Amino acid sequence: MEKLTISEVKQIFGEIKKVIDDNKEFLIKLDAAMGDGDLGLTMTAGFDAIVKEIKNTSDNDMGNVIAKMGMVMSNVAPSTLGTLLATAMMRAGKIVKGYAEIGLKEIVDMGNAAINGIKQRGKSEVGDKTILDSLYPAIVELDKAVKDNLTLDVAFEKAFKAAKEGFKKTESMVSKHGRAAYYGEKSIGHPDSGAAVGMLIFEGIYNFFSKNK
Amino acid sequence: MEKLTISEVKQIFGEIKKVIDDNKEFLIKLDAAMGDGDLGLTMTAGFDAIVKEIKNTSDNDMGNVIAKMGMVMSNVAPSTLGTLLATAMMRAGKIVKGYAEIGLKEIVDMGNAAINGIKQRGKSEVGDKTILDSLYPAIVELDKAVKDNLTLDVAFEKAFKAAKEGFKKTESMVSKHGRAAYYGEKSIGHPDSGAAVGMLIFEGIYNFFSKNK
Amino acid sequence: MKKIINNPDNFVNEMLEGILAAHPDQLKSASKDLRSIVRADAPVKDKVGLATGGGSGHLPVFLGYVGKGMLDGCAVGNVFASPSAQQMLEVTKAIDSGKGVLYIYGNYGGDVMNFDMAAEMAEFEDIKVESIVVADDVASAPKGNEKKRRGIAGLFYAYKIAGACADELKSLEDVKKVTEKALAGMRSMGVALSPCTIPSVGKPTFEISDDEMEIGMGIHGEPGINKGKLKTADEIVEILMRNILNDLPYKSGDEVSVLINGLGATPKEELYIAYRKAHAILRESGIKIYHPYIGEFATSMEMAGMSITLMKLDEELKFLLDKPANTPFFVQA
Amino acid sequence: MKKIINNPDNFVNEMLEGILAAHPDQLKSASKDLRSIVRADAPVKDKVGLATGGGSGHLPVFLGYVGKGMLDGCAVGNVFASPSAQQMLEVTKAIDSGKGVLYIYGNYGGDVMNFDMAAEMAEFEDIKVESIVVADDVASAPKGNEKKRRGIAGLFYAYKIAGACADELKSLEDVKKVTEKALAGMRSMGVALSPCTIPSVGKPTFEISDDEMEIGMGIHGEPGINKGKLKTADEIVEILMRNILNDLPYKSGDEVSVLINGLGATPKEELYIAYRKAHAILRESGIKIYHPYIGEFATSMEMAGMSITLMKLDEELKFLLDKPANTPFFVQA
Ligand SMILES: Nc1ncnc2c1ncn2[C@@H]1O[C@H](COP(=O)(O)OP(=O)(O)O)[C@@H](O)[C@H]1O
Ligand SMILES: Nc1ncnc2c1ncn2[C@@H]1O[C@H](COP(=O)(O)OP(=O)(O)O)[C@@H](O)[C@H]1O
Ligand SMILES: [Mg+2]
Ligand SMILES: [Mg+2]
Ligand SMILES: [Mg+2]
Ligand SMILES: [Mg+2]
Repeated sequence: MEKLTISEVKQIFGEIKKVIDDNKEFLIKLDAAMGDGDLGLTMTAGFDAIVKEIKNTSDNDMGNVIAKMGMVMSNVAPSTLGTLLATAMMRAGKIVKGYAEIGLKEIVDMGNAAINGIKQRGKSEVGDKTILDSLYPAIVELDKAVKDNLTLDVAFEKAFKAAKEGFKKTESMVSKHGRAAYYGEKSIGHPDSGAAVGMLIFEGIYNFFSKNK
Repeated sequence: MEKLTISEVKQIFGEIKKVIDDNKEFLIKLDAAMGDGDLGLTMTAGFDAIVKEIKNTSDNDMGNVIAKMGMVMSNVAPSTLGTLLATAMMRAGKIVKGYAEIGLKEIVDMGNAAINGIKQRGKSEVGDKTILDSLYPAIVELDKAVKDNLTLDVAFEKAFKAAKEGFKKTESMVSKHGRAAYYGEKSIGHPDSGAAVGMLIFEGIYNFFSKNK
Repeated sequence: MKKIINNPDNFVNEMLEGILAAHPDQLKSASKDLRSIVRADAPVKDKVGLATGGGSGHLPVFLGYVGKGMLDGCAVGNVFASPSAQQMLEVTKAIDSGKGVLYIYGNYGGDVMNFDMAAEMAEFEDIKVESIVVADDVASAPKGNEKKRRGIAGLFYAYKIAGACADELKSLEDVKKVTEKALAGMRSMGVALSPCTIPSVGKPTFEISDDEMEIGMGIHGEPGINKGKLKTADEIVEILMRNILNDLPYKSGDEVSVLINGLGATPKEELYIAYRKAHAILRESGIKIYHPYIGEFATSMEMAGMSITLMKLDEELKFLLDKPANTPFFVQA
Repeated sequence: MKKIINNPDNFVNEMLEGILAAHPDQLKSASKDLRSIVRADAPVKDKVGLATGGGSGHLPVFLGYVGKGMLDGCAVGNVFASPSAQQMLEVTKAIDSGKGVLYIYGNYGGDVMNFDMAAEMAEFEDIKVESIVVADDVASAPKGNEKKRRGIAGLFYAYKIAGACADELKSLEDVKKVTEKALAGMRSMGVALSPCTIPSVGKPTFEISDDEMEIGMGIHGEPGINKGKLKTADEIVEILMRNILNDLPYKSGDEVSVLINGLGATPKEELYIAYRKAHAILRESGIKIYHPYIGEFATSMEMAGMSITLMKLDEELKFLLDKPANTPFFVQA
């Protein structure tokens, strides 16, 4: 597979939703340890609404579809991470406004726009023990894949691996943002719940490619 | 012993206080079962204050001294039973106003005045599962003792026994007054906490005579 | 239950010191022991004095309603225990302007006996005293036996109506009459979800398991009419409302004020969820709602639970209900 | 924790239905989803609009202060979760009279991000928006790092001051300025004795053993600065007051308003016991108390605990503090 259609992007969101659903309790537990414990609830609600909403969307502008998902996330899950993901999706959508299909090159641009959106809205950086720490290494992998001319499924297998590694590394980091920041040094030893979401998003995408090789 | 002096009456109140103190938890438990559980607290506080107060009383009018104890009880323990006991002591005191000593005959008159005071203030009768059910049989014994010309110590031994029996009998009665009345038939099986106080008062008096034979 | 207290024996006195320190412009003590608290401007010229009293642990009941448009004074007992007749007498003397004093208090053995003693003492001092005993809890005795019922959150309405009427400088008889009318049309019932702890006792007054509630339980933990599994808010309100509505009974065309009262630990969010259902039931029954009150009006320290009170209104009662009031615990503009 | 609720998923909506049913003369919904609530008479002609918002579970914060003399509107989130930028925008549009809108809200990540998004959207619609982030909790970040602090009960004072100033028909800049002055002189700190439970989660958000308390804990259970054995009321107040007084620092000759805030399950009796000690400490420190507030102003559902807030006053702030207010949850005559 070299390009993704809108219909395939919709399927990918379906796969992400499934992974998030399966990990609801895991996310609650992670967030409860260093936050308010709602992440499992907000994320399942957010992706559930996105999947419902896009089913009814006949828009054939990839950018609009993805930005719309951001709006849905913002409305349904206006928590910290929901709002950051909403910002990310809206910025990513902007990049591919007018497109009907997207390839790895566009996906990397979208990823960078998303990461910049999160950084700006969250006033945060890679290394601050947030979702950025699983998203960023994954996007770096995709960027490499463009240069190495890899196929989408191979690229996303690597990206998922990088996201997973990134998530694991958050365990030894110190939280700098959100509720977890109140724990300071005490946050060491607890992996970040938002980074887990970043990893699960890439797991969902990976699952899509596993099923559609 | 045929007569009681004011100093002896004071000692008797000291004995009552001791018995009440020893039974604090017992009274709390009884009252908690069918009421608010404060009886152990109010009664120890009430008799404690009485004993402290009478130490400083140089009044040599038996009636005044006993009425004064009623006032103290009313001020310190204005719960249901505290108020009823206060009424009882004030009425009893009235009977012996002007006396320096009291014999069994006067004591019976005081007991009857006390019982009538409780009945009037509490709108209650013997058999309603209250303190009356231990006080009344005891006074009946004292009345008999007057007729039989018994000494004070023998009379009060019988009175204590009657009060104890009276208390036990409340177990099978139905509460008609106070918080316990809300339990209706369910109060059967629980002896009445106020009747326990009636019994303990006579136990205190009995202890005085045991020590002063 | 964990409490923010010092020595449990000083619980009531320290609370009173705090209240007097916070509201010196509104309240003063009429005695050395702080147990007889009256309005700072008592006695109010030409006004009937309104006195209440009862055990502590129910704030805002009783003391919290002493102030403009409501009560003139309050005798303060220990936790869940009546104040003494002597303390009531101090209040009575401090608030009598010569127009007489009305006692308004809840129907509890100790309180009744002490207020009766106080009334005898006050009359001895030539103060005219009348008494009203609030007995609004339908769960505490069956219909036909209304005199045996306990007083709960309905006390608030009794104070509000009597206070507004007394403010109009009406006579003792008139104030008593309109308050009795309000009480005749008033019914309450509550539910408890958790016990509370008397500070000096240190352990809960009763036990209720984690998935249970007690319908009709009193504010000192007196047993209710039904102990059962915890139900939904809508089901609980249905039960309370059915008992209340059937008891008077209230009927289509009636106009009522509704009071949703929290017992202490129940959040206001839940009280509004309860109000939502009460509102719907009244609408379905054709009963008009005039002025709802939702909040903590009569509590049992940290007990979880709530009660509902209805008061039937006519034009006179509506007028009095609407009048302003300003006390440390209740302000109506 | 047992709750009087129906389906946990409907907790917030049913609460909102209850609030709107109870106070139709004071509040209305500016959107179909009930999550954007504004004053019944919004927009108020010539007045700066004051908007707030935040997660549910803190009543009276946030929605409870919408009304005369305080706020114009509130965006309502799920329990402990920010409302959406869209919902904030609906409020903004409904309350803007043309004089601009001031956002006043607590310093929480989700809220800040959403209010920032909403402000961008509002400016796009030509509504002038300014923002004030309340960050009064000294326990949540050390001195020098004040911007990182959380907002707690001090929100009440911010609303009161801004509301009174806006009522004078002052400009957006003036309202913002005086509110910032109030915030600059305001510090809070709290203690938690028990956790609370988010209805849809169903179990407590944290654990705290039977004889422990957590000093400095946030209103969502954010960790404090010290978890230790439960202390006496006087000791607790000493710790809170010492931290608050030293942080600004407040000094002899200052004049302050004090707010003793209950977190939900703590009875008013205990709040007054705490006030008693706070009052004594201020007196000893030569600090004058102007107008104390004691009660539940910002809660965490059924959490037990309390917080103390001090606000330094000058003549302007005293004047604004004293002005009347009339909202469903707060009335000052
Ligand atoms: N400023 C920030 N920038 C980027 N990510 C953040 C920031 N603050 C929090 N996060 C991420 O959000 C996660 C928590 O999200 P969420 O549960 O929605 O927060 P809350 O419940 O406090 O609103 C954190 O684990 C972290 O990964
Ligand atoms: N009307 C009454 N007449 C006589 N005795 C009563 C009456 N009501 C209650 N009692 C007695 O008082 C006891 C309870 O006293 P107390 O604990 O002081 O009551 P409360 O705590 O409810 O004020 C009962 O066990 C009963 O013996
Ligand atoms: Mg969270
Ligand atoms: Mg008792
Ligand atoms: Mg009692
Ligand atoms: Mg959250």
